[in-house]
Amino acid sequence: MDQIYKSIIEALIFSSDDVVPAAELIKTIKGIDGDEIKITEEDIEKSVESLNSNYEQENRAFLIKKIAEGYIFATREEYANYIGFLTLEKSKRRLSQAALETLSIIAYKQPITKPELESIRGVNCDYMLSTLLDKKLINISGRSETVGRPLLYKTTKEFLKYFALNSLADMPKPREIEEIMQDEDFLEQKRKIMMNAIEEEVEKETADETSNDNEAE
Amino acid sequence: MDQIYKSIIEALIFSSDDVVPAAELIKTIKGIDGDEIKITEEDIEKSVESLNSNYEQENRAFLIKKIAEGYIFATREEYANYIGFLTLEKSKRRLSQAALETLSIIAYKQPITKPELESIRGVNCDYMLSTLLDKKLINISGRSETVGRPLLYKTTKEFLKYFALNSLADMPKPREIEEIMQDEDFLEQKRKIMMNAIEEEVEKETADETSNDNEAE
Amino acid sequence: MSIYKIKLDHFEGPLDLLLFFIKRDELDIYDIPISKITKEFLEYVNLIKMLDLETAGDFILMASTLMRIKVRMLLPREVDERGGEIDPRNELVQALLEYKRYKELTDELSYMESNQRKLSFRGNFKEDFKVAPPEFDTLLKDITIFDLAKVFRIAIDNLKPEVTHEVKKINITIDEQIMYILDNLLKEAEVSFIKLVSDMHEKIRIVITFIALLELTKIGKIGLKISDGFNDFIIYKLEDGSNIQINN
Repeated sequence: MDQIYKSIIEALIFSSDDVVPAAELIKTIKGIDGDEIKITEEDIEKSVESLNSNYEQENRAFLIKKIAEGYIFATREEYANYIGFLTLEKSKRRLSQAALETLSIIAYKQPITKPELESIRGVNCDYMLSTLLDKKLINISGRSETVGRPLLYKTTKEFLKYFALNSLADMPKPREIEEIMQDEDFLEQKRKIMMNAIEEEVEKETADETSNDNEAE
Repeated sequence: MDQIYKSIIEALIFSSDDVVPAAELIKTIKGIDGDEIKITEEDIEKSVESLNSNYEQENRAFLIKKIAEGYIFATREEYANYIGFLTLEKSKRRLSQAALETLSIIAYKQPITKPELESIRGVNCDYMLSTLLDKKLINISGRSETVGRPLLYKTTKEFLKYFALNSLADMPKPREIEEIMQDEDFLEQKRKIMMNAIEEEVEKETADETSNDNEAE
Repeated sequence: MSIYKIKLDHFEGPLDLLLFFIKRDELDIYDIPISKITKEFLEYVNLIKMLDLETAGDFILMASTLMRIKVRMLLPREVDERGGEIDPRNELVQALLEYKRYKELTDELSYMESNQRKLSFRGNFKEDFKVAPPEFDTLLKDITIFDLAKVFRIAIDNLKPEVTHEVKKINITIDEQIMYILDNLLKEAEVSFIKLVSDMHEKIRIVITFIALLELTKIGKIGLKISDGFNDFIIYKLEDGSNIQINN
């Protein structure tokens, strides 16, 4: 087997979305380079072993594992706590985003049923609802009159306290948020224009005071 | 920075299923080894460069790319056809000419409204906008202050990833209109392209009669 | 008609088609022979009936713009604030140049796309579920009411683009509209386009009527002339068109 196939095998295992059986690797190579290419499962195994010993020598942070169904890349154990930290951070972010989104929809649309909430979020909200109920940020305010009479949810006093609000009426209106939510650049530009206008205004005023026949450009 | 961090950086980027920003790598390392660890974004960049030159020397089939202000592992171009065969091109369809045209205008003019976009393209863009939103290549970024307060559109991180760009600043610069005009080959070169396209079109026409699903979405 | 075989759906829109004419005939973009190009444009628009009619609308809009410019070219020039004459073609030229600019960038993007497609990102990630889920108390830490409001707006906004396209089928053919136009011309010798389409509510019906008009003009059954209003024109019957058969 040609040495080039070692790299091709590496690329294929690397990019595959799933564990790759040796037979698939052979099929792919023959599919591109022709059926006459001589390559066996044993060749694949040897290539992987050779790749792994390269990785070992070069101190790479990963290696190719052979499991029942085929080959797969994995990072070495010694990095597990770093990787765990990174994935934990990611899932934390995802969860807190989901909690915030659920709470915001309840706050603005209350009282709201679970089906309504789910149709806005597009995902099942059981977990988030029970967590928010647990933390007493929301509670059940009754049942809707619609089919199935689902429970209605609304925010609590605890919710107001949490966000330091006197009443629900103090919540920003979606329209106001819309205005704030323009692109940063846009805001920056707007600020600049406003500042210029104010400065001009101030300049003009001072000029007006000193001499009254001074033409403003 | 300690040499060990080069391997940790390698492990972290390798284990992540999406682009990892340098800030997250730093946060992770400090999260595990303590805040007193001295490590900067520049250190990360240097480590990645050093890793990439290792891969090059060792003839690895992959390297680390800097995309959308972060890092991600990718295979080298030369293995594209093997990978394509294995993954059956994974429904990796190209964007249509109309989609690319719409995207290029949004990318350069962002944030942009639908009326502005349509006045440049000279055609209705509803369908293109919904397609690009679906593919998450663009997003809604707010509303314009102009009459009717139309929605504003901008490109996403996914857009950067799709074109393997580090940032919008890496996009080719649009030419000045005067420059386009001075272009000697404005007439010549483009006409050739057109004529080729027409020939292709004629060829395709015969093919089209047999199969009719050549347009991407 | 052109010696080149062109399919209209090859063009991304009317500006693209106009740029093609300019390139093909090596025209000076700042001095476009508007009569010639309008004539050609209309010929191509006439081919649109082979295509889906949604595209046709944009081309027809441009056809009317071209006709308007053509009329303005015959009138005394308007003057700008500095006393210079305004070329009626200015706006069109600017639009063409702007469009061309993005057309070039589209080529570059397309090239970047092909390059990117040669990369494959690393696959096969199994998330490590051994890690315990984070404590809820940390989830909403440091969140302000503004964050809450902002997230709500985004959640609602994300709903908007999900437009459901309701397809309403309107059964209407070019032949029907040809009959409709001829019927109108039986009653009166001349009829204005605006009047002809004034009762039509669907865009598509107006588009088909326009195509029918072009068809009738082409076979010499009717003539078109400029109306007093800039955005309208007059349709009149031609005597010698009577021997031409309409395919039904």
